[in-house]
Amino acid sequence: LEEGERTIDPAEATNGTLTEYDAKKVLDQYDAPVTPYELVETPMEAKRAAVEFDAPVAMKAVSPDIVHKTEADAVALEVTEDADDVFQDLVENARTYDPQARIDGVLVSPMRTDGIEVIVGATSDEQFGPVVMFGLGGVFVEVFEDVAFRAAPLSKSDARSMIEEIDAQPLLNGTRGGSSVDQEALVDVLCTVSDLVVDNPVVEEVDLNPVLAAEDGVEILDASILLS
Amino acid sequence: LEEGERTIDPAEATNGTLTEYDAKKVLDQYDAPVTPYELVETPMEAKRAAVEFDAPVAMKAVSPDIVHKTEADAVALEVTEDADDVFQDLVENARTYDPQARIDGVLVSPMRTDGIEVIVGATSDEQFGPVVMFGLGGVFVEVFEDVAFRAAPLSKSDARSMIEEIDAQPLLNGTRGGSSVDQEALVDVLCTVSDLVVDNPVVEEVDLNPVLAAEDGVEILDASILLS
Amino acid sequence: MGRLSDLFAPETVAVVGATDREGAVGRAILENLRDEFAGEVIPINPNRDEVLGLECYCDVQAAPPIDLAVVVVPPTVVIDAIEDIAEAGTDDVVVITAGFSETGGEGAERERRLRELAAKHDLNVVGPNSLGVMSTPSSMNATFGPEGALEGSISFMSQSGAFITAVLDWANEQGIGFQDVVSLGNKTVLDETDFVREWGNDPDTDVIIGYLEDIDDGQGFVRAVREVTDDTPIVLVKSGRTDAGAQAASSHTGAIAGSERAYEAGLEQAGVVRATSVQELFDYARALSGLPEPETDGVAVVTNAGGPGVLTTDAVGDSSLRMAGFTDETIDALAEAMPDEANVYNPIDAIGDADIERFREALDIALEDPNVGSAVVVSAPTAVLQYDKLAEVVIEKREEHGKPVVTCMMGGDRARAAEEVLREFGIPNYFDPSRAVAGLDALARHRDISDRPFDEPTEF
Amino acid sequence: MGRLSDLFAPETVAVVGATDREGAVGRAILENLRDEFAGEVIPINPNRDEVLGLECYCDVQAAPPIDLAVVVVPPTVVIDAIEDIAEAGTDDVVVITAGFSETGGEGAERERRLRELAAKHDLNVVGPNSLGVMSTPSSMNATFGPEGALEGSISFMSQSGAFITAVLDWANEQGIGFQDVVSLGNKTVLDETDFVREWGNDPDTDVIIGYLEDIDDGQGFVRAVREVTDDTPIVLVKSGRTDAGAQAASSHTGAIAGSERAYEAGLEQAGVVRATSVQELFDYARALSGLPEPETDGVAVVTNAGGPGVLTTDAVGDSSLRMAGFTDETIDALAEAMPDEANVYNPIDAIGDADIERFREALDIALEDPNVGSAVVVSAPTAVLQYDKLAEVVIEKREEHGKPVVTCMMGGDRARAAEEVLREFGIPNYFDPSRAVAGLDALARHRDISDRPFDEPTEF
Ligand SMILES: CC(C)(COP(=O)(O)OP(=O)(O)OC[C@H]1O[C@@H](n2cnc3c(N)ncnc32)[C@H](O)[C@@H]1OP(=O)(O)O)[C@@H](O)C(=O)NCCC(=O)NCCS
Ligand SMILES: CC(C)(COP(=O)(O)OP(=O)(O)OC[C@H]1O[C@@H](n2cnc3c(N)ncnc32)[C@H](O)[C@@H]1OP(=O)(O)O)[C@@H](O)C(=O)NCCC(=O)NCCS
Ligand SMILES: [Ca+2]
Ligand SMILES: [Ca+2]
Repeated sequence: LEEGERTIDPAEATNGTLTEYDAKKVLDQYDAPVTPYELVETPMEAKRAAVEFDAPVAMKAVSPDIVHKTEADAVALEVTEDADDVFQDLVENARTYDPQARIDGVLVSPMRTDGIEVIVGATSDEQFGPVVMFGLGGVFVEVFEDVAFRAAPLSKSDARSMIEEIDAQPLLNGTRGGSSVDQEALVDVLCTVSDLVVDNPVVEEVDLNPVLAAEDGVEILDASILLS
Repeated sequence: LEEGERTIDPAEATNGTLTEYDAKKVLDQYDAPVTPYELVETPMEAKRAAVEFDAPVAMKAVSPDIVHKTEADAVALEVTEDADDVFQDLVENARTYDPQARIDGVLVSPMRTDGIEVIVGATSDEQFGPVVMFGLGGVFVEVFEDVAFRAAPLSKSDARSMIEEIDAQPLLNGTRGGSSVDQEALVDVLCTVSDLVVDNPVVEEVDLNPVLAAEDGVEILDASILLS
Repeated sequence: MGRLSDLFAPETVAVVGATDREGAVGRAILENLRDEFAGEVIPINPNRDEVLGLECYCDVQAAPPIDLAVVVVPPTVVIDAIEDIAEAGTDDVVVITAGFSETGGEGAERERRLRELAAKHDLNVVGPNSLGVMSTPSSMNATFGPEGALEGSISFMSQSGAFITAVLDWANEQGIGFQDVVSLGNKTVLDETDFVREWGNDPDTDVIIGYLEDIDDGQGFVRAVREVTDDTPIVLVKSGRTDAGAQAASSHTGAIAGSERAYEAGLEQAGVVRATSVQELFDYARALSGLPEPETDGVAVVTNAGGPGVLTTDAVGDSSLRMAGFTDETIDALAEAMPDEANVYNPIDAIGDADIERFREALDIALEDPNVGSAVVVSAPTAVLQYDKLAEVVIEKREEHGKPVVTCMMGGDRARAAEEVLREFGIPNYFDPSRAVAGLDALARHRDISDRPFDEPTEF
Repeated sequence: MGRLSDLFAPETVAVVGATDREGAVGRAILENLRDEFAGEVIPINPNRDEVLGLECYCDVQAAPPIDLAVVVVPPTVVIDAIEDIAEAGTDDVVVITAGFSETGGEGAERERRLRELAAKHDLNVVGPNSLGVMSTPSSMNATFGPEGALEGSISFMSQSGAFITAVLDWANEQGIGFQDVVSLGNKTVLDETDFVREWGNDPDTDVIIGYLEDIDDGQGFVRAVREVTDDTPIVLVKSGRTDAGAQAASSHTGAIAGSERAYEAGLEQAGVVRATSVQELFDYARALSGLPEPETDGVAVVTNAGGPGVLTTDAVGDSSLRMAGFTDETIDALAEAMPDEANVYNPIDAIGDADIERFREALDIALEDPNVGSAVVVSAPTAVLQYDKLAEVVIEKREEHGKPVVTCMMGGDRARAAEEVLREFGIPNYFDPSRAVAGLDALARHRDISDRPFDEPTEF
């Protein structure tokens, strides 16, 4: 990847939103630690992917027309067997939710649960341009608004200071008996989001939620990118 | 119960600590909402109690000599069958942990999991006398020290203001989709602890942890009382 | 006046250990009393017949009846001296002498004997290790500090004598006056709870302020404050808030540091308005002693200065108050009265060329609005605005509408004269918008304390 | 001096719209310039031959060469007037006239034309809607405010003209001086980023302070601040912090409110020392302009006043600093030098009868300790302590040890004279212990900003 190269083709986006699959492909270009994923187009492929990923897996229907996948009942977690049947259920649910929806397939990923949920995001500010955001998942962002912001482009020390700034920071240090999560890997994810928004002025919002942070690294479980 | 009547016989306490069973009996005198419990002395009694409580049940060995029951492996949760065997395991573990320990039996209670964990306590302050404490369980008290204190005796409005004071208060209002917990029932528990410490100057510390707060009331799951 | 009337309103004061030795504490106290005190001053000293021109008695027995004895003899003879005083029938004693529990060992034993003596004779003892007491209605300055106090309605207790001297020089310059002042010292007998009760019953004390390092009887203090705070707000700096501070406080007066969490809870429960700095203490006290409490939390801001107006709005956002939303009538009336460029929404920006009449109209319209509970007048100096005239307008409108108004007339010399006029009518002027809003906020906090449903504890 | 040398150090200043009409803005500016300005002042007005005794030119073409033009003609003719100025070869223009984008419609169109004109002729334009500019080395007061500024090393920008007038009167009384002062107005051409760069390059500006309601180009501002902040600390009040304040700010100057979270992040990232009140702004600026930065966070407190000493300790506990733990040598030396009743642990309580010599020794020993990065001297007035002498001791020991020292000499009049002496040596005196500690804290915050590893962003 060339420095400053545009990595998003605005033409790819429908409704101004990249599908989870497209968003993850963009992140791959930055070598971001996205949980392995495969877009499958048939029930049999789903079954094979589930085996290859060493089920349980997470499965989600991918459609440029469906933003709220959970609302559409187009998500299945902890799938251990019959991934082919689940494929069909998800596609059917998506169709029922929006008969006009184009459906690209189903995204299959191994299930992950170990680690602390964090949220990494970016929005665009009138005066400061793109601004990167960091917080812990669950009640911390939603209820306590315990988030840190910095204007992009981010240096590594900016990213580190964001992690230090939030009130919930002690939880990342393994205060509750656990061990400290890999904070340098988090720093890299923050810098990746910074690069992504700087390279692509067309990006209005990035939302990596959740990102699972553990002792031995972090993984981006879900991603969405909104274009202006 | 007469107003101001002493409800704790200091002679009952060994090592200055009431057993969980004795602590719960004291709370019963104040009509506090303690989860039902029974002290059983034989495996067969344990089995019967588990059935009567509509298993799963929680089982804990009761000994005036063992303060740290979990450390002694003297606690079993989610017991659905073979409560008699569990009884024997717990007693054996307690014996192994402290061969000299007097063992009063095993406390059986129905399992409870629904609700938000809160902590209600009291300590004694040099200048203010007994001081009542309130906070949310888990990281809120342990990591964020998000607790409210008031000097006993507590009025109901004191107790209400404690609940309003903590940062995590929104969680009790059902911010995360759930419904608001029964805060008046929490007020009553706080006032009960206040009564208890005012009635019994011999009490050095009270720790009701956890107390489960739900929409339709609260329940005290575990209790310990330390005497001076 | 309450139980301690002989302490704050004695007719005769004896200085036991009075001397004219240059630099002696006993001389400083006698001088301070002699210069101003409305009553009689009686020096006691076995070694002198006359001190500073006053007839001196060898002991209290020989002297005329004494209401208040100020004791300034060395520690070795202090207990005997107090015993003599008690036997002569004087109940009120201020002990200046240091060398009690704060020095440990022998001193602690001395303190124990003082406590016994006081109990036996039912003495009201201030100190030991005290700077003394003052009461302005009789111009009594029974301290050895370099400054007396101006008359006012604030009563002031301090666990540090130096805190009193540090503050009085400044308060005199600012025109802040006091009713009674007491240096609590070691609080062997009389403590903060006694003075809360005393001043709570004193109709001439509008506000009680204090600097405390510890509280002797937490539960008693909570009860006392609860009883008086409705009528007489109590503003306290309780130091030793931080771990470092608590350690420092305990080495300072030998105070046993209770847990800050317990203090915080107790003071909140009692209904104390807590301040964390000297400035806040007086900023709050000035508002509480001169102004009524707001009935609603909506604040109106009236200004000729855009930027300071925005800062005031930020300060309101930070406080427990909120910017008032004006009624349509208010907005129409303002639009009618103000020039086109003015902002008629809150904050009202009457713009830079606002003269006194425009301020008068803006303030009048704002205070008329039922959504407005209080107002801040914020001004920058301009060629068309006389601050002393503005002060008159503020006083007039404040009284007319019966709502609290504070000012933030920014500037140096220019603001001083106006400040004096305002002060006479109980209106504090603050240099900084954030302090002005904090003053109003203290009023609202005290209103909430008074409104609190004080249902009885389940048991007491 | 940087790019804007003709703005702050012009030799000739024209007032376009100069008049002697009583009460006119164009008269006030001319008077302010005429009274003090070291260079030449040229009135421009087609309707007059002479204004206030100065020869008046009908237009800029007819006048001698002009470095800086201050424009105070009505909005309808302002664009033409500036075009004339540009064509006459003058690049630096201050536009006082209001009635631009802040009034919408026609005004916005006028502002667009001004921007075009400036781009075409490469003009440095301050304003429009500005109070003007000042620069003290040449005694230039090209504003219509009622007060000039004292000379000093703080440069000051403000998005509110009233903020400047409100502050100057007070600053003059306090003896706080300035290098340059600029009222930014609508920031059509020159904005905060330009002045950060200008003053960052100006060796005579030690500290930049500002009152801002918005920032035009967030990213550019962050870059500019990062480049200069090591040498030249920047202290800002950014108003509109709260929702209510942001709304008020946008109605005040038509500023578009960005999200406060973004501002907070950007200012933090840039390395701005942020203040939330006028008092903090100057408390921080005074410390940053006169004192070195502490090498370690340990603070020593030296006092003759127990209570205020404890309050200072609390304030240290609240700050990012901490109370220094003394070495054994320090404690031994203090025990040797101080009386038995003194506290030789930190805070050093030299007790009430401490004279100047005891303060000298205590401060000397404390500053010698390697664990001590800075010190606060806290004093209450006593009979044995002269504040002016104490000031001399503080100055001597501060310079000898090269560590920052601030004072909190409490009191009114008594403290004023000492304050003046201290000020000359860059040592701020604060009335309140918490403000004194906040001053030291600002030094440490700026040190941390300078120490920050400014690794380049992964991309820029
Ligand atoms: C009380 C204190 C000031 C006395 O110190 P002092 O003035 O040096 O003591 P002296 O021995 O000179 O005694 C004072 C006078 O009392 C006289 N005196 C002694 N015994 C007496 C008695 N029983 N009755 C009356 N007078 C007596 C002495 O003769 C002396 O007078 P003189 O100078 O005319 O001879 C000193 O002990 C002290 O405690 N200082 C600290 C005070 C302080 O800091 N308080 C806390 C403030 S926050
Ligand atoms: C700029 C402003 C002050 C002019 O108002 P004014 O003084 O009433 O305007 P006038 O029409 O009297 O014009 C001023 C002088 O300029 C003269 N003038 C007009 N056109 C001129 C020109 N092209 N060149 C030079 N002078 C000219 C006028 O003849 C008049 O002088 P006179 O009184 O001797 O006849 C006013 O328009 C304004 O903007 N006021 C607000 C300023 C402000 O608040 N700024 C923000 C501060 S934070
Ligand atoms: Ca009263
Ligand atoms: Ca510089």
